[in-house]
Amino acid sequence: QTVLTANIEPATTWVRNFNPFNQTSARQSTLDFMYEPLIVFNRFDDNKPVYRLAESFTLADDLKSIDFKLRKDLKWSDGKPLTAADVKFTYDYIKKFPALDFVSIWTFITGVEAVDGQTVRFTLKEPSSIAAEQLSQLPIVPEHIWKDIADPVTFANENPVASGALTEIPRFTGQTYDQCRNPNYWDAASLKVDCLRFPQLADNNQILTATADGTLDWGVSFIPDIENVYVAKDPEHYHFWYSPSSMVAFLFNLETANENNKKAFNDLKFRQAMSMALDRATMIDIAGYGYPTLNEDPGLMGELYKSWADEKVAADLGKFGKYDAEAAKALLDEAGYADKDGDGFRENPDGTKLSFSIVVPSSWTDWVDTVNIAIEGMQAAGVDAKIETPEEAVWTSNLISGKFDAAINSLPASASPYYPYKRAFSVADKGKTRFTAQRWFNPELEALVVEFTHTADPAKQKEAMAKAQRIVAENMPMIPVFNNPNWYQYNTKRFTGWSTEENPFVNPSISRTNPARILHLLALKPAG
Amino acid sequence: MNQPLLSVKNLTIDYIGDETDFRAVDNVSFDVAPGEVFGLAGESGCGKSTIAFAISRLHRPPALIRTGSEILLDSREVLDLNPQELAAFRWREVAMVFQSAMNSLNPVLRVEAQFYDVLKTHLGMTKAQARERTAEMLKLVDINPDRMRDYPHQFSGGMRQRIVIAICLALGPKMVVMDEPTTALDVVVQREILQRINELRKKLGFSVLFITHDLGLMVQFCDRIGIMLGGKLVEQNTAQAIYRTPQHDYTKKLWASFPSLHGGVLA
Amino acid sequence: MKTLLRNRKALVGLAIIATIAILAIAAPLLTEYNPATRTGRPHQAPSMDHILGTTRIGQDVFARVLYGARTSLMVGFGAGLLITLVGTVLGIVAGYRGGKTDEVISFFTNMVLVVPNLPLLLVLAAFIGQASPVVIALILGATSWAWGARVTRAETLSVKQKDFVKSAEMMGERQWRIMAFEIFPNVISIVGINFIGSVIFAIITQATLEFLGLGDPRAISWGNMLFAAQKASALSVGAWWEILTPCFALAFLGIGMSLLNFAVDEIANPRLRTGNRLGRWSLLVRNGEGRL
Amino acid sequence: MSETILALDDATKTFGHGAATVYAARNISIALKAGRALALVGESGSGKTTCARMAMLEYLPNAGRVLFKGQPMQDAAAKEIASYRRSVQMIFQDPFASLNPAQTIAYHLKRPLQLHRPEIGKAEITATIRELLQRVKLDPDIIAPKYPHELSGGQRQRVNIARALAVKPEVIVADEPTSMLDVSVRLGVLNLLNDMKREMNLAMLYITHDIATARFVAEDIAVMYAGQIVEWGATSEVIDNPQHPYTRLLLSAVPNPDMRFEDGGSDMQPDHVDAVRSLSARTDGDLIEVTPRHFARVTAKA
Amino acid sequence: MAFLFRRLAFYLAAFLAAATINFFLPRLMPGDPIQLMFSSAGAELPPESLEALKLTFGFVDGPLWQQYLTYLGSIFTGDLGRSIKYFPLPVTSVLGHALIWTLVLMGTATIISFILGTWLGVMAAWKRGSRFDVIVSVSAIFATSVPAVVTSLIVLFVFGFTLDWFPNGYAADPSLDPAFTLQYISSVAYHGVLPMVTLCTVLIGGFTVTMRNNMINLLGEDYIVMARAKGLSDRRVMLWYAARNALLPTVSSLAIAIGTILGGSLVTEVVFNYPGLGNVLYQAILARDYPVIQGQLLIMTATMLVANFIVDVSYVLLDPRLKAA
Ligand SMILES: Nc1ncnc2c1ncn2[C@@H]1O[C@H](COP(=O)(O)OP(=O)(O)OP(=O)(O)O)[C@@H](O)[C@H]1O
Ligand SMILES: Nc1ncnc2c1ncn2[C@@H]1O[C@H](COP(=O)(O)OP(=O)(O)OP(=O)(O)O)[C@@H](O)[C@H]1O
Ligand SMILES: [Mg+2]
Ligand SMILES: [Mg+2]
Ligand code: NI
Repeated sequence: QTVLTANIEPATTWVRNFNPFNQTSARQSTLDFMYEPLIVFNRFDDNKPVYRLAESFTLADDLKSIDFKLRKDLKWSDGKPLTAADVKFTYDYIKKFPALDFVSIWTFITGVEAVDGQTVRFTLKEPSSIAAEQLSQLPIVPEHIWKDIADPVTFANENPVASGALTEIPRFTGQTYDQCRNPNYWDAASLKVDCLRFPQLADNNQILTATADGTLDWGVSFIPDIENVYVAKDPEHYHFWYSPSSMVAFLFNLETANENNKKAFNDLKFRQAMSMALDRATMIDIAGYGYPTLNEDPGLMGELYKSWADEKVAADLGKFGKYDAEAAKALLDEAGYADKDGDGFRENPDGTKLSFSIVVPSSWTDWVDTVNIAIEGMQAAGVDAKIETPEEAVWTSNLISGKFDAAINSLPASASPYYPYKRAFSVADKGKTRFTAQRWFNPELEALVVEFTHTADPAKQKEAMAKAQRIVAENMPMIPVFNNPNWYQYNTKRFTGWSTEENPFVNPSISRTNPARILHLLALKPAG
Repeated sequence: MNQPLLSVKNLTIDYIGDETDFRAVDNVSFDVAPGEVFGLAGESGCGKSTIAFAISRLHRPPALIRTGSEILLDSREVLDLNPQELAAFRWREVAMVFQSAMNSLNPVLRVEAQFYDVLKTHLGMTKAQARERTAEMLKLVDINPDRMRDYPHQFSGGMRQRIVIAICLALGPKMVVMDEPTTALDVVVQREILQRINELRKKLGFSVLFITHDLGLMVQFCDRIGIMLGGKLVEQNTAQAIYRTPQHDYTKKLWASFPSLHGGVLA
Repeated sequence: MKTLLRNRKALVGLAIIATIAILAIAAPLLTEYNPATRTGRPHQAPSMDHILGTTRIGQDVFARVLYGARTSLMVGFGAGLLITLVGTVLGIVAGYRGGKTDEVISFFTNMVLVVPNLPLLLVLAAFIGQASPVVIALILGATSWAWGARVTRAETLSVKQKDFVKSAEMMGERQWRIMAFEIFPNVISIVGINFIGSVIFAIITQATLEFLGLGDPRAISWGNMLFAAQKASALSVGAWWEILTPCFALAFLGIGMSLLNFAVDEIANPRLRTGNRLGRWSLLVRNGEGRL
Repeated sequence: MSETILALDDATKTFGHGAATVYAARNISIALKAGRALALVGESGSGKTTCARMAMLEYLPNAGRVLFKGQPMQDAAAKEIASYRRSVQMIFQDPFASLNPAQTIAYHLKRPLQLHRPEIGKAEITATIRELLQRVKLDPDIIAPKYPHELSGGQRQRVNIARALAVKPEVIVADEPTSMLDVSVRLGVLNLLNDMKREMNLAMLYITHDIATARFVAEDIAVMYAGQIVEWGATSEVIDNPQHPYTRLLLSAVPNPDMRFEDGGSDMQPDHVDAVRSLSARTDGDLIEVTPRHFARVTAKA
Repeated sequence: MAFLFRRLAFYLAAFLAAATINFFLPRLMPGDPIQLMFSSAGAELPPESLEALKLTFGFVDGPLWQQYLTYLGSIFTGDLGRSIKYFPLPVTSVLGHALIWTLVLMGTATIISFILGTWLGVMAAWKRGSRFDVIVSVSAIFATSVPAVVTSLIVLFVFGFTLDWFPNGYAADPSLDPAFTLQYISSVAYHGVLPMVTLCTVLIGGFTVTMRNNMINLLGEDYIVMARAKGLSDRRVMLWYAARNALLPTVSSLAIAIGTILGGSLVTEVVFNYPGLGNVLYQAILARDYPVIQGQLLIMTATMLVANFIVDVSYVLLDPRLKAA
C-alpha cells in the first residue's frame, strides 16, 4: 500500500464529516478526491478541460443550454451504476434544499433533465460561455443513498458512497485520518497512490515540524525562511515552488462615512498617488519573505493573467502601479493636497482634515506587516495613514458592511480575469461580499464582463477584457501590490511526478480551491 | 532540703533577633523538691513561660539556651538528651499544662485520640488498653468517660482544662509544669481545678512548677515562690515568707497592688 | 515602609521593579531605535547593532522590550489599582455594613469568583475586539476584583469586632468615617497584598491575552512580542532571541513582584518572617554559644 | 440619695431563636446614680457584657427598657441618641484592641471633641487634649504623638479613660477595664477611675469578675449568674453578709493568701458546687429584699 | 446542614446568573461565524450562498427572549446545540471529547502538584530557615511568578525544540488508535510530559506557599507545642497534628485554584496543541463558534461550582468544629 501524507487544512481535531455540500465544515479532501468532478479545467494548461465523469460537453450555439455526456459504465464506490439520473437527482436535490447549493447554481440554471442514461442537459438563465466551468463545481451524489436522507444539511456523511479516486475511510481519529482507494474507480489504472493520510496539524509550528522532518509529502503551508528551515534539511528531496496566486491589493472605501476622507478617496489622483507611495518590493521582501510575486498592474492582470494583459494599458498607465515616492508627492502637490496647518500631514485641497486607518485582520501577521510598510510610504508622502487591526471576523464584516476607511484585501486566483472582475465590481454584490469593499462600480465595465460570458470566441473575449482592464486601470479602484504565493512544498523521497516550476503541468496546490488537485494526484507515483 | 527533683542552674535564654538578641531569661537558678509546688510569679513578659518551655526543651529557633545553663531532672542533664531520650523523657518525666489549655487540644482530633497518642508512643498500648486508661484518667478529673469520643470544642473551657490535666497525668510524670493553667477561667472553676490538682498531687506525689501572675492564689497553692522581673529571679522564698515578709522592692510593689476582699489594699 | 526596606525579599523585589521601571522610562536614552518601525533586516541575531537582535520584520528587539515594559507596567499598575480599589471598597462596605448590603455584595463576589476568570476574559476581549492595553486594564478591573473583595471583607469582619471600632460607633462616628479611618488603615496590609497580587495577575493576564492574539497588535508590549514571535514561528526558525527576550522580561518582572508580595505577606504576618535571625541563630549554635 | 441617670428596667436580651435561644440577660433591673459605681460581678458568660452593651445601646433589649434620665431610649430619635452617645461613654476591657493601631493618641482624643464638643475651636483642641492627658497622669508631650503600640497596657487604658472623659460624660461603663493589665499597674487605673467618679460626679457601671476590685471601686454590687441578677446591694453588705448560695461560693473561691489549701482552703466540694450552680440557674423565684437595700433571689426549694 | 443548603441555593443562583451571562456575551461579540466562514471559504462561494449557510447553521433569528428561553431549556436537557466549527457535531460531544483530555492533563497535574507542593510546603515549614526551606521557598516564588505562557514557551523551546526529547504537540501519537493498550497509554503519557511539567510548575508554587504559610501559622499553636511536649515523634507531630490541620485551608484554596488551573491549562493546551477544553474554547472564540463558547463557559462554571461545593462539603466533614455550626 502506498500512503501519501498531506496537509490540506489546519485543525485542532478532525471531525468526521464528508458532506460534499458543506463548504465550511466538511473535510477538505471531500470534493475532487472523493466526489469526482464532471470536468476539471486546468488553469495551468490554458484552462483546457480534462474530462472526468463527463467524457464531453456541448454548449448550444446560443449559449443557453449545455449537454454533458457521462462516461460509460461509471460506478459508485458501492458498485451501483452512476447515471445521468444521479446528476439530475443531485441538481433537483439542491434545488429542494437551498442550504446545499453552495454556489447558488440555481440562479445560473433554470432546469436540468436526463436526456438519456448518459446525457444530462442544463438550461441556462443567461447565455454563458463558462457554463461548463460553473457546473463542474458541484459534486454529484448517488440518488440511492441521498434520497433517504432526511436532513442533508446536517448530514455528516461519515461513510461516503462516492465516485472519486479515494472514497474509503479505513481509519479516522481526531488526530489523523486515511482516505483510500475507491474499489470501483473508473480511472483506477491511473491512480498509483492507494491512500492519502491527513495528520491533524493545528498551527504553523506544528506544520513546520511535520514538514521539516519529512512526515509530509505534500504541503500547502506557509513556511518561514523555507530554504533554511525545510530545503536545507534534505536538498535532494525537499522542494518548494511558489507560483502566483490570489492578488493582494489596498483599497479605499469610496462610500466611507467620513466625509473628509471620502473626498480624497473619490479623487483618482489621490488613489494614484497612494499607489505610487507603496514600496511593493519591500513588502514582498520583508513582509512576505520574498515569496509573493510583484503586481504593479493597475488593470489587476499581473503575472497571473499575463496572457490577458493589454500591453498598451501597461504602457499608458503602468507608472501609477509602480513605487515612486517622489512622483507620489508631486501628484499630491499637483492635486492640491498640502499641509496647511503644519501638523506634518497633508489636508484635503479644501483644507479639511485627511486621516484614515487601514484595516487588516490582526492575526494575519504578514498582511499586518505589509500594511505597516504601506503606511511608512504613505506617511513619507505626507498622508496621515494609520493601521487598525480588528479580528478576522470583524474585519470581514466591516468590509462587507462598508464600515471602514481603507483596507487591504485579496482577490482569489482564477482561470481568467473574468472572476476577479465579476467578484469585485458587480454592483449587485455590494454589501454582500468583502470583494466589493471598495464600492466602486462602473456600468460600462459590468457590461463588458457580461459580454465576456456571452461569447465563446477567444478573440472577442480577449477584446472585452482589454477594454475592461483599461477602465479599471484608469480608475484605479484597487491598488494591487503583489500576488500571494501558491504555497506548495513537496517531498520526492516517497513520490515522484510532482508538478514543478520546470514542469508546471497543473496547479500544485492540494487545497480545496483547486479542483485540478485530482489531476495532480493521478500524476503521482511511488518513487524508486 | 533533700535531693531536688528539678534543678535549674544559671539558666540563660536569648531570643535571637535580626540584629540584636533579647535576653528573656537571665541567669536563673532554682530547685524544686520532689512533691513540692514551686511557683513562679511576675508580670507579663518577664520570662516565665520561657523557663517552662526550656524544662521540656520545647524551644524552637530563634530561642537559644546559652551555654552554661543547666537543667537537671533527677540529676540527669536534660539539655544533653539525644532525640530518642528526649522523646522518652517528655511527658513521662515532665508533663505540661499550657497557658491556654483551651487551645492546646487539637481541634480536629477526638479526645480519645489525643490520649491514645501519648499512651501508644510511651507505653505501646493498644487502642483497647488506651481506652481503658483514658476512662480512668477522665474519671480522675471528674469527666464522664463516655465523652471521650467527643471533640474538644464540645467541652467547656474548664472541662478542656481538666482534660489536659488528665492527659498530663496519664503517664504518672515526676513533674508537671503548669503555665497559667487557669487564667482564662472564672474563680470558681479555677478553684475547683486547683483543688483537684492539689489532691492528685498528694495522691500521686508529683512536683509542680506553677506559673501565674496571681500572687494571692500562688501563696495559697505553692510551697515556695520565685518572683521574676525582666528575666531575672529577684526573690525566692517560701510562700509564707514571700507573703508576710517580702524582701525585694518589686515583690512589695506587687503586693501593694492587690486590693483585698476585706481591707483596703493587701499588706 | 521602613519595615519594607528592612526586608531582604522586599529589597530585591523593589530593586527588580525599579530596574525595569528605570529601563522603561529611560528607553529613549538607551536605544536610538524606534520600537515600532523596521530598523534592520528580519531576524538578525543579536549583535552590536541590535543587542537583542531583530524581529521577523526587522524591528529592534531591545527597543521593543524596553518600550514594552512601559505597557506592562502601566497595565499592571493601572489594572492593579482598579482591581484593588473596587475590591477594597466593596470588601470594606460589605464587611462593615453587613446585612442586606453584605448579602448582595457577597453574592456578586462569590459569583464572580466561580466564573473562571481567564476564559471569561478571553471571551470579553474577543467581544471588545482588539483590546488595547487600556481596555485590557479596564476589563481586568471589572472582572477580577472578587478575590480582593473577599479577603478584604473577611479582614474587615475581624477588624470590625475590635473594640476600637465599637468605640468609634459608640462615639457616634459616621459610617463612612469608620470605614475610611478606623477600618481601612487596619486592613491596609491585606489591601497591599491584594494590590501586588492584582498587579502580577494583570501583567500575566495581559501578556496571555495578547499572546493569544486577542490584544491590539499595534501596542508595543511583551505579550504582543510573544504573539508576533509565535506567529513568525520564531522557535522553529531558531530566532530564540525574539521569543526568549519577552519571556525573560515577563519572568523577571513577575519574580520582582512576587518577592514584594511575599515581603508584604511577611510584614502583615510576622510569623512568616524568617529574616536574618535564623542565620544568626545557627551561627551561634555552631559556635557553641548555646543550644536548644 | 442622688438621682438615677441611667437604668435598665426589667431588660431581657436573647440570642438565637427556637431551641437554641440563649438568655444572655433576663429581667435585669439596675440603676446608675451620679457619683456612684455599680459593680456587676459573675462568672464568665453570665451576661455582664450583655448588660453593658444594652446600656450602651449597642443593642436593644428584647423586652424591658433602657431609661436615660427617665426617658426610654429604645425608640429615641437620632438627635437624642447623639446626645446620649455623648453622655454615656465606655471603657473597654482590652486596652490593645480598643485603640486603633493606625491612629495616634492625639487622634483618638481629638475625634470625640470634634464630634461632640463643636464649641471647642481648632486652637483649643490641642490644649484640651493636653489637659485630658494630664488629668489621667500622662505626659501630653510624650504621649500625644505616639501610636497605641508604643504604649504600655496601663498607659493605654489611661488613654481610654481620657477619651471617655473628653466629652464630659455623665455615665461611664467600664467592662473589665483592668483584667488585661499587669498586676502592678492595675491599682493605678482603678484609683484613677475612683478619682474621676468622685471629681466629676460620674455614674459608673463597673464590670468585673474580680470581686475584690469591685469592692475597691463600687458602692453597690450586683452578682450575676446565667443571665440573672442573683443578689445585689451595697458592696460591703453583700460581701460581708452574702445571702445567695452562688455569692457565697464566689466569695469562697476568691484567692486568699491567708488560707493555704492545706489549711482548709480546699473546702469546695464538687457536689456542692454543682448543686449551687443548678440552683442558681433556675429562673423561677424573685429578688427579695433581705435586709434594707440588699436583695437576693430566693428560689423555692425543689 | 442548613449551611450546605444555603450554599446549594447560592450555587444554583450563581449558575443561572452565569448561564445568563453566557447567553448574552457571545451574542454581543462583533463579527459572526457565518461571515467569517464565508470569507475564509474563498472566492468560489458566491454571495448568494450566504443565505444557504445561515440556513445550514440554524441562524434564524427569533426574538432574543425566545432564544433565551430555548437556551435555558437546553441547559437542563443537556442539548447545547451543534458546533459551528466542528459542524455537525453536537456541542456536547465536542466538549465531551475535549473534557477527557483536559481531565487527563489537568487532573494529573493538579494531583501531582498538590501532593508534591503540599509536601514541600510541610517540609519547608518544618525545617524553617534551613537550606531546604530557602531553596523551596525561593523556587516556589519563582514558579508562581512566571506566567504560564512563559513557562510553556520555555519548556517547549528547551525540551521540545532544542533538545527534542519530547513531542511538540498532540495528546498521543496520531498513528495509534485510541485503545487501552500499553502502547497507547504510554504514548499518551509521553505526549503529556511537557504540558504536565508546565502545568505543575505553574501550580506547584502556589500549593507550596499556601501550605508553608499555613503550617508556620499552625506551628505556633498551643496544641502543636503540646503534641511535641507529649514526646510524640517529629514525624507524627508534623503529619498528624500540623499538616492535617494546615491542609484544611489549602483544600478550600484548591477550589479557587481550579479557576487558575483552567486558565493555566488553556494557555498550555494552546501552546502544546493539546486537544483539551481550553484549546477548544480558544479555537471557538476565534471561529465565533457561539454554541461551543456557551457550552464551554457553562461547563467551566459548573465545574467550579461543583468543586466549590465538594470543598464545602468536605470542609464540613473534615473539620468537626463546623459540623456543629
Ligand atoms: N519567639 C520569640 N521571639 C522573640 N521574643 C520572644 C519570643 N517568645 C517570647 N519572646 C519574648 O520573651 C519575653 C519572655 O516571654 P515569656 O513568654 O516567657 O513571658 P511570660 O513571663 O510567660 O509572660 P506572660 O505572663 O505574658 O505569659 C517576652 O518579652 C517576649 O516578648
Ligand atoms: N452576639 C452574641 N450572639 C450570641 N450569643 C451571645 C452574643 N453575645 C453574648 N452571647 C451569649 O450571651 C451570654 C452572656 O454573654 P456576655 O458576654 O454578656 O457574658 P459576660 O458575663 O460578659 O462574660 P465574660 O466574663 O466572659 O466577658 C453568653 O452565654 C454568650 O455566649
Ligand atoms: Mg507566658
Ligand atoms: Mg464580658
Ligand atoms: Ni478597532
